[in-house]
Amino acid sequence: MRTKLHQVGRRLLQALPSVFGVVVISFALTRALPGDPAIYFAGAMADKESIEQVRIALGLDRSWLEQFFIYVGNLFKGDMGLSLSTGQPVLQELLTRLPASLELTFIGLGLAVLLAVPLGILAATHPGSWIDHVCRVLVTAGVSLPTFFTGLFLIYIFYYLLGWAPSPLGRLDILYLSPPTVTGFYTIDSLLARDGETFISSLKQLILPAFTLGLFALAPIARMTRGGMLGALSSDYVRTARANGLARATVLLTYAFRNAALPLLTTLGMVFSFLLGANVLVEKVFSWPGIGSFAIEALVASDYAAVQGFVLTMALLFVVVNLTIDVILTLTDPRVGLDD
Amino acid sequence: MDKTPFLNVDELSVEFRTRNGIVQALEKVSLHVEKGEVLGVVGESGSGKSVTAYTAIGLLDAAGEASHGTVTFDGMPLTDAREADLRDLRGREISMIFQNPRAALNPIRPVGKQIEDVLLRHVQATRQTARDKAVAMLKKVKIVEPEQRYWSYPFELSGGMCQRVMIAIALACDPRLLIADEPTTGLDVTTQKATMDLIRELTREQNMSVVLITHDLGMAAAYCDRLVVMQKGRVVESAPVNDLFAAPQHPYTKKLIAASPGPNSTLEELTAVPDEMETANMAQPNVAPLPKRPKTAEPEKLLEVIDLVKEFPIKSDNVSLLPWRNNGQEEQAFRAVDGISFSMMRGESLGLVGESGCGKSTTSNIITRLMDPTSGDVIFDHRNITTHSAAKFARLPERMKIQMVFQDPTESLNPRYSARQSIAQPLRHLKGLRNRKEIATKVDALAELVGLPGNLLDRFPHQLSGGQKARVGIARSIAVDPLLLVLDEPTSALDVSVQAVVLQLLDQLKRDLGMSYIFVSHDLNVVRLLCERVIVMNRGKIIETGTADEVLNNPEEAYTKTLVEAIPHFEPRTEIERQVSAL
Amino acid sequence: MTRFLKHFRYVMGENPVTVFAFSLFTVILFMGIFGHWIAPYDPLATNTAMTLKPPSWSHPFGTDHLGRDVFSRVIVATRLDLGIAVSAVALSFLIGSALGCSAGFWGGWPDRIIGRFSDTIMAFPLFVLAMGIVAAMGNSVENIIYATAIINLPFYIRVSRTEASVRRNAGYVNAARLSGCTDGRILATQVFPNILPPMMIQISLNMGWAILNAAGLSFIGLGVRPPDAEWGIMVAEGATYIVSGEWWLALFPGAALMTAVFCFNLLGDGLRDLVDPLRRT
Amino acid sequence: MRRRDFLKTAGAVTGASVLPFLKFLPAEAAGRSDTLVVVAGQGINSLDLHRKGTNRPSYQVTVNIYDRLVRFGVTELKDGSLSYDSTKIEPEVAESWTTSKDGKSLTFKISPKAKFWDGSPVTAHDVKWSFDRAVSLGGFPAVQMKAGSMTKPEQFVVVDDMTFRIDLPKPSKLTLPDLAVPIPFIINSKVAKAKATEKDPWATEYLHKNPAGSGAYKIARWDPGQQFVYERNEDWALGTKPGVKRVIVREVPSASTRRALTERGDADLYMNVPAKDAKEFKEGGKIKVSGAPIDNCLHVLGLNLKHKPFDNKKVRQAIAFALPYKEIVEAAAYGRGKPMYGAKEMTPSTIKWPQPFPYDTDFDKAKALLTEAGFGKGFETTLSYNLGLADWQEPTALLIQEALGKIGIKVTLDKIPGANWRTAALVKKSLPMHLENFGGWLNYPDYYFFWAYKYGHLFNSSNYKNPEVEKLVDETLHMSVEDPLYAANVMKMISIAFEDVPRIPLYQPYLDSAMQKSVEGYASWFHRQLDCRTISKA
Repeated sequence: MRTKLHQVGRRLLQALPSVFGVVVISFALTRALPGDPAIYFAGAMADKESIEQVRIALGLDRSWLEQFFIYVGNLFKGDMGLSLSTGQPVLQELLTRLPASLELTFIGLGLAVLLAVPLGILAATHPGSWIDHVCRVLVTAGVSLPTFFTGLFLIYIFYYLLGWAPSPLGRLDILYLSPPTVTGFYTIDSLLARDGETFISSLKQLILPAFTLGLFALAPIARMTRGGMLGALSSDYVRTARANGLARATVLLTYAFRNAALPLLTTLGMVFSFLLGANVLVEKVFSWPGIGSFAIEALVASDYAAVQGFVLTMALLFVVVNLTIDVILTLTDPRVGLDD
Repeated sequence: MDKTPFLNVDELSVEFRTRNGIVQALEKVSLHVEKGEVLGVVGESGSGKSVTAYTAIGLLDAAGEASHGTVTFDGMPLTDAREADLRDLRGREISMIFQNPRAALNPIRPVGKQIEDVLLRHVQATRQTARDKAVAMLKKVKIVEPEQRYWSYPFELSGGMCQRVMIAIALACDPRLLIADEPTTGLDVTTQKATMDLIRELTREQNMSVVLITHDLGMAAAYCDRLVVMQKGRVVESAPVNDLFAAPQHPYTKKLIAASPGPNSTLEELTAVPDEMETANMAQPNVAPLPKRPKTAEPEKLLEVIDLVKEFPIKSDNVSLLPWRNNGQEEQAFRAVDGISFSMMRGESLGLVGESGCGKSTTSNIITRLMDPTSGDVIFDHRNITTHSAAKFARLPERMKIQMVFQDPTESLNPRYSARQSIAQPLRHLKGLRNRKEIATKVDALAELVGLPGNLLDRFPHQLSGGQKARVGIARSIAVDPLLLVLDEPTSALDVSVQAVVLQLLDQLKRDLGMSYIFVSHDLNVVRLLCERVIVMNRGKIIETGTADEVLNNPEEAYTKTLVEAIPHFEPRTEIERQVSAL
Repeated sequence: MTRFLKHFRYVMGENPVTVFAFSLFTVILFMGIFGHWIAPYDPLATNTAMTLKPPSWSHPFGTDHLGRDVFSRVIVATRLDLGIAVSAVALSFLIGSALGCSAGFWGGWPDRIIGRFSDTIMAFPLFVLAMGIVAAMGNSVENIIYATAIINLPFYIRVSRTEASVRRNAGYVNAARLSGCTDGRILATQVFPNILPPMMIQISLNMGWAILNAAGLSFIGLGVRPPDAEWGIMVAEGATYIVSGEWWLALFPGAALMTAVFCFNLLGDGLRDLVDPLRRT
Repeated sequence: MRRRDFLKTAGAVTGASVLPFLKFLPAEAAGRSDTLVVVAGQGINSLDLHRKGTNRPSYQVTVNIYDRLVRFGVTELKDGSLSYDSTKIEPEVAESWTTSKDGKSLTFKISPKAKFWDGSPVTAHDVKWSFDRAVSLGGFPAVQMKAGSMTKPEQFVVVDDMTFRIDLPKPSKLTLPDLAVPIPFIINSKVAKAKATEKDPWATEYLHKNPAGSGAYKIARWDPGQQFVYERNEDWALGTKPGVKRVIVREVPSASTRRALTERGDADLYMNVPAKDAKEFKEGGKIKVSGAPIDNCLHVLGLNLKHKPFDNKKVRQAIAFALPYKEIVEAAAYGRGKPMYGAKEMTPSTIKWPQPFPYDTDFDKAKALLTEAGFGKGFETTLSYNLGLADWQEPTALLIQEALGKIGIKVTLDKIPGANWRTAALVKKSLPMHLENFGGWLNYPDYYFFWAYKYGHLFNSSNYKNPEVEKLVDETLHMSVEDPLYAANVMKMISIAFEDVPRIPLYQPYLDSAMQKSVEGYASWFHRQLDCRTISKA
């Protein structure tokens, strides 16, 4: 266990250079964005003088290098700066918005897993058959549409035409107020507050965006499940299990799927990070108050502090997700830690 | 006992659907096993031994189908049985153990649990007793500290231990029939023997019937009562073991017996019976179109290895969290080659023998300069070739003089290169030939030299048989007339009959071209055929050196002795006598 | 060549989905090459008398808000989309596999640096990185291609790195060393061609992804410049018309886009089988 | 430990934005006769208009929760919809005011009915502090105050608690109307001063999130990026009591979702409807559309004189003759724009502004002018437009591109993201050809010319420089409308604009808002924001 702890620690250290890289690149990238933040910040009709005042106030008159060190210094103090477009500290924005994105992504990923894993197993148990082909075509169709298009179409059909879905207005219907914040996940918070109505409402709001997002994750998960299961099913140990007359379910689940699940877990980590990034468009379509929609607006508005903060948060999340996956892997796979 | 045999396979035919249409894997195969009998099924790869076993217990994969014939077990028909019934039968009545035991165990499940799975499935134990029973089984297969090993994962156990676990799983429910499919392939010779002895001991105890599937005639001879010889999906001969060896009836059996090298056989004997399959489309490797190298009058030192050491760093988990500190003083290293020295003469053949992990392959890789030694020198043809790094060596003229034949002919050929391209590669890069015609002529000549029919030259590796691939590999290695050819287990992936032909080819080439060989192998019997002198290695050190016959017949060191003894021989009579005396 | 054709026929025969994908690809390719001649109208010509007309015989896909013929625009857009997908993927494939192969083959510090580099890119939210790059460099087709190529890089680096490190000590690589090949040559002739089959899957996935990416960029206004016809921007613009009932504006380009992405994604297995020598008879 | 910190911060965030008196929206709000749900594309980013970086949607907060000394009256238009009346100035916090004889000082009598939310009366001290703040903080507020000739705190004098005086360097017709724009709102200075710090003497940090006013509405809740809620101030006595108790303004970035919400009746009011939706709502008949042409506002094509060949008047005129005006009004404005082309005479006959320019689509004339200017073979240029306004600018740009192609001018389109737009178009003024949409808050032609035709001024993105215009604008800007010279000067200005066309007007846009039939009393305002005080629901 000690060595496993060490491994986790080492992974953390290994992630540091990438996080630093992200800080540098995002800094450089946001400086390269067109538009002068001072002009934007000074507001409409500001004259030259007030623009200069703003420039100095924001520290934009200093050299890039100086700005960078100030930025990094502030980061260590937990200060990500102020978002120009929303007027809130970036950190606070991200903290309120992150749970929204995470909740959406989790549910989307959960939906995808629920659908894709059985499909993948089904395909793997009938390789080359029409079932296999149908599964492949189905999940591929899922990734073939731009998410915003799927989202808008779903809204059009299920909200506008049929009226089944609630209005696509973010996390709760207009009439509900957010439950007292504990985790920031409305579904969990409303349950904690024993507020069934809000829970149902927040769940209803989640369905369409989560489905839109999940569609996108079907293909990689199903593909990975299928591949892993095919490998496991043709492996020697499954043959052993079958030769020993173990029940079909035991062979399929305890022997084959558990082994196939390990690489799948890594894929899930990747897919999660990917979805977290990809849901920017879904958030925009569904007026979801997550960090993705925040980032889009920030980027279009050249709101550099917000963009940097967002990118950094995502990078940290990426590291955390991968680390979590690593930890789960080390806990479930006895072999991990021997090689590498 | 009733009249129908215990396990009866009657005119069984199996077909596989493949991309090239339907392939007949078994053609009316009939065999039977009596109670308490050990039946050996021998044959080379592709002969249908395993397919027979798989079909019998219903493990055939989806592409295969039993098209004809029946299999009955204790009177119960298996070919038409429902999958559910078969499932009840497997592990309970009929068990199977496989080759490559480490892969055959679930890598992420403690071995004890895997034994329990079987026990619980066949209601041989309750949840409460399963653990104890599993531990008892581990004990039974002579695993030390069974309580601790119960929680071990396959990767934590050695190959031999894994095979013991496999045996424990297979025998957990006291089945009446055990099918062992090449149970010792991939294990070291000494482990092989221990494993087989264990199987024999346990099955005899229960008076179990055993089907031993093997390609190794020696092993079959040592452990079986009766043998069935299979070839291309057909049973060609079936006889009690001593009859079979004393008077083989079928030509294929004769060829097999002849091709299996024994302690006293000679190269000529190995191929005494011609192989119709290989010869059918293969030219005889008799012409020698290359000019013979004039033999130097006095023997001259070709290679001298001085105090060679190769260390590999061990990746320990105990490194400090700070990356710049983990390369501190206490870095651990594993010495794969631990200060060995030897020399060889021009024209000599030297055998390098040892079990896996003894450092023989590392040594040969250093000599061929594919790897840099940690310390020590290799003097080749009066020049120290270790002064250049492996990466730079490719461009030195010495590169041409040391060539190598690899262990796995499949893996050593670029799957995207045709045979011709593979053989031409050294010609282009080492000899600098550019002219297409010239290269083509040269490649044709080489192919002829190694007995590879010209029409195969444009095929890709996966379209060639194992023997043909081996020939391509050899042709490639001799293309630039090397002085020294390092043969790294060149025949270990080949069937015996093919091995025999390849060995003979190598011998002929050596004589014709005057090359020197370093022959790396785990099989003393094979080494003996080709080499005058043998070096036995163990754990990176040289244990014993001497002429091949000396080492094989009169080993001095204890290790060499066990090594020699572990090789299954087939001298059926003496074997029977031994068994009788044992009883 | 005949051998390739035979192999091609075989691969097709193996998998009906692949046949479907390849026929679709042929159609798309045809449109990409001859689209400008097939299109019944000038894709850029506006006609304010004919705005937002639903599909009819004269305009099978209807007209857009400026009276342009959607059918012609969808057809003509094929070339641009195909161009974006192919060039973005080609770029990242070439650079990524070169970097990844070297990293996997030699190991050591180049490996570490390349590894860190790809980790860093991976740690970015990729779509936002693409947005950032396009926003910073300006929204032109080239920049969309560069941005797409950059965010795809780490995938190629990863795949090729793993595959190359598996093969660095393969028998045939050692054999090539013995044949006097330098490392560079080995990398180019022995390692690289053999990692093509697994890369093919990646390529096909990324082709589709490149188009989706361009579409996403268009949706937030960072896509191809008007008036050029491009599916993504047409869907993005059309999407705002769905609610007002002008469904054809988004549906047809959306269907074209989906077909193309779908086709690229399905193409992967077939492509892999085509370049895999082991599948050759 | 990290987790707990995280939770604490997250809790604090929502806590800060929710004022104590409202924890839950009552469930019966479902009936909603007293609740108005508004959907908007962009959310507010501050509750303080004086703060730097405050965005346009935030202006409405100031309008609804603060009071000013005076306000514009509301009038009914011909089509029955309501609009502000630029000619009518009504009392708000000031119950009356007088102008000195020389016109250089305005004295306001503060109404005793004006009470801040905390119950304290609004005094002249509060007004002075607020006005001082508006001119001191710089940026947009200072600029807007300057338009009313208010630049220094010394100009604001507390005569007594309930009397307030503004001193002007010279009389100006713009001062009084400028007091009715959102900027000079009155803050509860006692509350604000208590929160002021040495570094932040104007309490910008506090007022950014915590309003302290006297207005008809209070902010009940603000979830940045999602919504904010107005709650009626029951004690407000400076006008008719607002008809709606609660207003929820929800941020919905996607325009089609806004439309869907409105059509399905989930939203009561949809401000700033794109022209196409407005037209279709109108045709559909289910949704009420209230809209009027925006005063003093034009959508124009700007030609930058610093870029050749736009320095050539003939080229500009040629382009003005080549623009597809009719198509633009039809396809880009969907008819929701007042045509600004096709006047018969090169000299204006009225001082009405905006008025049609004497140009119409005439390719022959355009071609002839171009040849005359020496560009018979045409030239290449770039037409830039603002991504944020793509809904009308993109189709317009495409139509212009095509039309100019017909007279040999090859146009490349360049879409510029919103943030960069201001920099490129207005501050650096570096775009050769671009679309622009300036509208002046104060409804005087000279005010428009001041911003858009005077060299160096913000909205003169064409770098137009004409000494005569400079002189005319300076003379006219503060001149009373009754002044006999006024009409002549304005006429002169307009005729120069006709002749020189640095800005080619395309049409005068409408401000359209869509609402359920139950919504009454909606008025459109020059600031294009929602003023919920007049609204009621049936």
